[in-house]
Amino acid sequence: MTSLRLSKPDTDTLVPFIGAVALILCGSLVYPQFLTLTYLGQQLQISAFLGVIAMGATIVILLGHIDLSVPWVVGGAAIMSTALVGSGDALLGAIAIPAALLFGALIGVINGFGVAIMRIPSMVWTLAVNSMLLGVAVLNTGGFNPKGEASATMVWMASGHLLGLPVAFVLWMALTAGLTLFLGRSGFGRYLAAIGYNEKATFLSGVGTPRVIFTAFALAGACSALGGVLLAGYANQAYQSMGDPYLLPTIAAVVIGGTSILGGRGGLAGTIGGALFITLLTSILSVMQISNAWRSIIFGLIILGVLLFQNLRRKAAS
Amino acid sequence: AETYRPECFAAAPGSGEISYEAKDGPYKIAFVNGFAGNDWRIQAIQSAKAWAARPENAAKIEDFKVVSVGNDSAAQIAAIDNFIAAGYDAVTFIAVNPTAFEPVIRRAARAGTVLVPFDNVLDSDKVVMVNESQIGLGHLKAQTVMDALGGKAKKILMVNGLPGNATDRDRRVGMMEVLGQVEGLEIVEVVGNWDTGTSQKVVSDALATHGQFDGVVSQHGAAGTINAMQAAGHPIVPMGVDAENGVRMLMDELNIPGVSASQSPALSAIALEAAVALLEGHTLPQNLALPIPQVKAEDLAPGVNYFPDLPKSFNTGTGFAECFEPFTPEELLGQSADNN
Amino acid sequence: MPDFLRSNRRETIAVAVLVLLLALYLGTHPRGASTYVLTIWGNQCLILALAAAAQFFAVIVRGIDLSVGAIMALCNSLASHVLGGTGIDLFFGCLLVVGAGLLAGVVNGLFIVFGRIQPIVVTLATASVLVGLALILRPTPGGAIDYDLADAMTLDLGGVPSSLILGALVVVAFWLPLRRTGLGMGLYAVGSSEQAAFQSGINVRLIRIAAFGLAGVFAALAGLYFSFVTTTGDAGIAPNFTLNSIAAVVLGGVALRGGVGSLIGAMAGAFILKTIGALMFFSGLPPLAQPFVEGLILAGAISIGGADVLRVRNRLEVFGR
Amino acid sequence: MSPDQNPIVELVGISKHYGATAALEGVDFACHAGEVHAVLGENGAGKSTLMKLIAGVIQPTEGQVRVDGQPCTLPNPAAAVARGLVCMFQELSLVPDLTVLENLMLGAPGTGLGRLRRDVVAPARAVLARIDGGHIRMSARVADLSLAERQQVEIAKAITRNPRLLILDEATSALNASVVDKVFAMIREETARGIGVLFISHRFHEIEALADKISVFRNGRHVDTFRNGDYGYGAIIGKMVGQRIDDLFPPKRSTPPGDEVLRLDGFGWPGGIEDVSISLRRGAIVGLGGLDGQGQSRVLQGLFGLLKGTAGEIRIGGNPVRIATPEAAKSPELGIALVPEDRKTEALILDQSIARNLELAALGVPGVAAEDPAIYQPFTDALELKCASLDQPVGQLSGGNQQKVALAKWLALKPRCLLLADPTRGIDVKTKTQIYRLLRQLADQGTAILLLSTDYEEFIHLCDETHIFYDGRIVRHLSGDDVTAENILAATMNMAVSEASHA
Ligand SMILES: Nc1ncnc2c1ncn2[C@@H]1O[C@H](COP(=O)(O)OP(=O)(O)OP(=O)(O)O)[C@@H](O)[C@H]1O
Ligand SMILES: Nc1ncnc2c1ncn2[C@@H]1O[C@H](COP(=O)(O)OP(=O)(O)OP(=O)(O)O)[C@@H](O)[C@H]1O
Ligand SMILES: [Mg+2]
Ligand SMILES: [Mg+2]
Repeated sequence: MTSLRLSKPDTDTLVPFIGAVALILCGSLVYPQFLTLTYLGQQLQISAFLGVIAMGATIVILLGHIDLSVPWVVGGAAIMSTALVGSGDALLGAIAIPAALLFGALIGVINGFGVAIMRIPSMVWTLAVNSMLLGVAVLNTGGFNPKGEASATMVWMASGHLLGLPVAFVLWMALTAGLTLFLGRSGFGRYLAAIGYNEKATFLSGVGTPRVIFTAFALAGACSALGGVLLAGYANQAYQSMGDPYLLPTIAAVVIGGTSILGGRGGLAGTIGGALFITLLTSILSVMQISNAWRSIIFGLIILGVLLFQNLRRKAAS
Repeated sequence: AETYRPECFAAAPGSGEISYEAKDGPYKIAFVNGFAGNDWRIQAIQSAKAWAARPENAAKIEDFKVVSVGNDSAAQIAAIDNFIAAGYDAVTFIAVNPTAFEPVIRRAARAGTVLVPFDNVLDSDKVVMVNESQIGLGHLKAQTVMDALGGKAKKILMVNGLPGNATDRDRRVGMMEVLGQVEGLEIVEVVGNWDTGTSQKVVSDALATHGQFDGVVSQHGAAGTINAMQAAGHPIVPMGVDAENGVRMLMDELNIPGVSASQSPALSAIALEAAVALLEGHTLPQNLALPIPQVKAEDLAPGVNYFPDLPKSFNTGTGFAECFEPFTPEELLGQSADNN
Repeated sequence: MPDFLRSNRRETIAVAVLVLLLALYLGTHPRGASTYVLTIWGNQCLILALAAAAQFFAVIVRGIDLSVGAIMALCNSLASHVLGGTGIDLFFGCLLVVGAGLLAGVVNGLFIVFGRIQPIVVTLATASVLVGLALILRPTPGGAIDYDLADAMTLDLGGVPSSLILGALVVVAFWLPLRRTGLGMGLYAVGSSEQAAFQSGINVRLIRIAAFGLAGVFAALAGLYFSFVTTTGDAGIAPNFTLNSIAAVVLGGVALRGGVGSLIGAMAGAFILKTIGALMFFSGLPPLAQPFVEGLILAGAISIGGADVLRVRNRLEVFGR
Repeated sequence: MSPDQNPIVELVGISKHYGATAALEGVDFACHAGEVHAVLGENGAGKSTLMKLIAGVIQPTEGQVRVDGQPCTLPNPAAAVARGLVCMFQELSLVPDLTVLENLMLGAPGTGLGRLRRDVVAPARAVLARIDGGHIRMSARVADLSLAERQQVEIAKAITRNPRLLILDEATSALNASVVDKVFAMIREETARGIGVLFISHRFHEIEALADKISVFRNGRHVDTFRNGDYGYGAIIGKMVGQRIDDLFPPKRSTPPGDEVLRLDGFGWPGGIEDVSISLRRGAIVGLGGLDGQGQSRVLQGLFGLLKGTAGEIRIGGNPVRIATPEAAKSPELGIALVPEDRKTEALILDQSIARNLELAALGVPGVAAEDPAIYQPFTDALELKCASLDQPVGQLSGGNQQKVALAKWLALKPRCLLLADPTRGIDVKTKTQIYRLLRQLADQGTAILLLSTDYEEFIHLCDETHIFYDGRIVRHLSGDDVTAENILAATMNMAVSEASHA
């Protein structure tokens, strides 16, 4: 009788990290500046914004769902936190970040409700929630909008440095570590994967699957909201549709990180690589001064290439 | 009351003229917006509502509808067709796709509906179009920066807008008109998508890889551009930037030389003004070139041309003095959502 | 016919919702029900309906196609180059455009089947490539479509909007016959249970490639019809249609887990979605409140389809529905 | 036709390896026209693998397949069907979202991607009518059918494909004895017409009744082939498992059952069950019998918190309780466990490892060290789970071994009340005896067991008492000497009641 072991970490996880290093090395042939600490630090900082959001998305994708409300949770959290800070009230300013996170979690609960209770496919329900959030944001600007402003804490979180590393990056790593620990320790991670593979069997194993789904979406919402807070701190302001550029890259980062879009397989560690890879790819294509059309084509082809590589390697391995 | 002010309707160079048979008011007018989810568009809607709420205008209007159809030119065509079908006297709109309206113009002409596109205007000579000169806007920013540099520069950073968009193309053309003349100039272009966060990222990357620039010309989203430069410790250099409230705050605070100029959302009100003038039988230039609302860095003044108490995403271009008393921020922001 | 209603319940709901919304729309329209109003309505609805049809073929085999909008953009851009001529040129132009869509769809299918990558991810990446290609064809909007052809496709025939005739044609001349073939049934089988389909002797790979090929063809048709409505080319239309096509198929009762639903439902879903938007025109709602109300109606319409889970008495029945 | 002419299918030196696992190893095997050839072997012996090879689902790692004496490859099921090799799989090949009619037409020979032909309907109807499936509507969605009905449709589908060799891989496992008889009668007719039949079943009496020839497989090797009747039961079992098995069932308990653990009073659920009263005592094994779909499984579901709006009362240890979810049911206060009927979709997560599957139910239950393999080991050992390692995905196990995982996962929780839905379906004889022993042992230790079964032997030899269901009600409560095959069968058909009303 063989004994129980923790299964080995998926080597897929390493692919995006290797890809990211390869990107920098190749890029540095044209721009030696890629190898400077400034540039690399900057990339760590910027990928943290995508990374924090993708961290939440990973949880939902592990569950076998998808969260398309990311754009306006990001935007909404940014608007909300800056509005609270900008109100000038010290107390409101102090609760700006927790309030924004709470807002994200609340939207997550609404998402979870549609998915777990109403059994509406997450891909459409979260899309509908997103358009309602857009609607609320638009409606909200119609009235008196307090002057928005990022607090010093928000700016520090997004742009500050700690021990030579960007705070945003440190925060991202710490959260990933914490969340990984939580997923591992609480059994929550097991439930996520189990539901991702087979929700019915998980439910019949006596798991409170609705609770898991609610929690997952709430966590994802809070992560998106944190992303929004960071972005507001980074740009030092909030504006409508500031979350729009994050939806598709988030999904790409999660998938490149080795998490199966169907749920079940994957994890947060891979997403770190995925977010770094996507951020670097975007940045390098931007710096390379190629036309938009070609940027878009090359971006798509490289993503396809990485996925092909991962999948064919996985097939060869099995 | 007479609201027609000819000085408002300056013709773009080479523009023809258009007039329609006068109709008796009050009129039914609609404004068909595209996407609603960004600050500029929201302010354009608010400006339109604020204009219609002013008593002298309200008296001339029987019905005023505003709809947003999203980024779908087919839906926009459908919306305009609907208002034509419903017998509206005039429809103003920001074209989602400026080349898609030839058949709509024909249908409007048949039904006697006056169309007034603005902001993202059409490639057409059959309707009156309200806009600032986009080429002129690009030209202005680049020229101001080059002037500040004494006409000489080695390296300029250009932050472009949304790819594939005619407005982006024209602004870039305007900038290149100036910058292309400068000898030995290296122009580094990045795509900021008219988005503050995106601009900040791409500019950060450009600074890290290209080092220092002598000047910067930036389309919408310049707050991100300035933030990135600050973060990189880039010295203050002359800049041509947009006119968001937050950008002007930064410009004033950091003493950045240059110019802040942009498309004003109040164009929506001018388009309505033009529509009414046309319905009253006035002859207008086919191609209206509104003066570009601009403030030189040295003229920035809080409370006058920017507003520290308002959101940074607020657009400072609240009106055109030639046409009517510019809207006060209160008039725009206080424009509550439910007094349709 | 209890079985018919049972297996087509969601389509039936979709059609009922559509009729209700259309009545509301025509009721608030100052011009009321007329050929003109229905023509305007039908034109914009048919574009999304064709996009939804494209999405349907991907979804029915348990896939999803995030490149629907991108194929439309590519085909629209292409059409604006090749549909300016006359007669036979126009015919071949249309053929070329549809061929481009087919090619794009088949390439998606090949990556999915032989690259063993999930459809959603493949098409996320190919969408980026296709939009790039579209941008090369049309860096900024422009070009022109032959007006006579466009008019023929977007006006009416004896008082009946061309768009509705075309939509009916897709259903009657294509979909209903397809359902009676091994290909049509194979699509459902592969989507419902790949294993069972395979063991029943179905060529799973071929069916899946065919499904994405069909998705490409319909996305091309959507792009083509978009060209007729707007008479011009624009590479920037992609984002708008992809997610809406997914929402449309779900509104039309197509299950995203594959194997359930019909093309009729998918197209009805698209009509619903566009009618919700059109309701705003004369709703008299404050402009800044419109996007919210639109989202609210969308969420409501989606919930109607899901509402019967609340009546489920056996908790196991909610899974995989 | 005589059986000694050329075999329809002949396998020469066939091996099939999955990574390190050898599912088949150097197998020579042939099946002929006009005879029923049974394949025996314990779980994981390689029977399904053999059938899949012949049906074109998988390709051999080594060796040659000959059809009508000609070497050939069968790259996919369509190619096999084209040669007249038609398989009814252990994992059914019906598409759940399509109707019965559509499934019958799907992939019918000669269809391809073209027009579907409806001419399969009449013969399929005739077959269904013969095997008690006449009530199954052509327009019904397969997903809405019970497992037994699905097997009936699957049989009809296979037969209408004009097989020369019909392969039945545990195709009758969910069918009731009376239906099985009818299926056999039909199979006999088919063989008389000259088709060959390959038949897998773990029910020995079925093999005895039907087979002309028997092949035994053990650990992927072909052990022996002989004519039915050449060897006795014991000897065949000996060949199969490599040891003698004397008593399938353990001796019945001697001590009387203890306190009442669970009591159902007037339990009902709209449209499913009505007025069901059952009392379950510590240490008792209570059987739930009846034809398929008469409400037995609903009772189990109701007890496991799966039904909304139930009527009547459930008492656990004398206290009325409300069981809202499986989560509540498994909590230590209630201590109820359900091993569901459909292991593939309900009991297991096929993509996850055995270890992960074992842990899933126990995770988070207070007082249970879910992640300690030692708590499962007694059960996996007792059941002789055959696997490469606990990290192997459950989906790679043979059908019977999957069932063992499904059992072990719940047994480790030491439930107070164990609900089992047909736990021995697809389980080989040897393992069956082990399961029976295990159940008896658990009962002796105080677990109360509610056993839903399609095998009446289990009611006779294992259960202390049995409730027979008909149309959502308990029509007969059998205990002691009343538990006989005749009584069970009669009650199953609701005969006693109808006879009484005629009188
Ligand atoms: N159990 C199954 N269920 C469904 N389809 C299956 C099954 N097994 C095989 N197939 C199908 O049979 C075909 C061959 O599958 P297989 O995995 O043997 O491919 P392969 O030969 O390894 O692939 P490749 O040619 O890419 O190397 C594919 O169409 C596959 O989808
Ligand atoms: N896809 C696979 N990957 C790895 N191992 C497999 C796979 N399929 C089957 N096996 C292994 O091959 C062996 C034979 O399995 P098979 O399904 O043929 O058994 P069986 O005789 O049908 O058993 P049962 O009576 O339980 O159905 C088993 O050990 C099983 O674990
Ligand atoms: Mg088997
Ligand atoms: Mg078996």
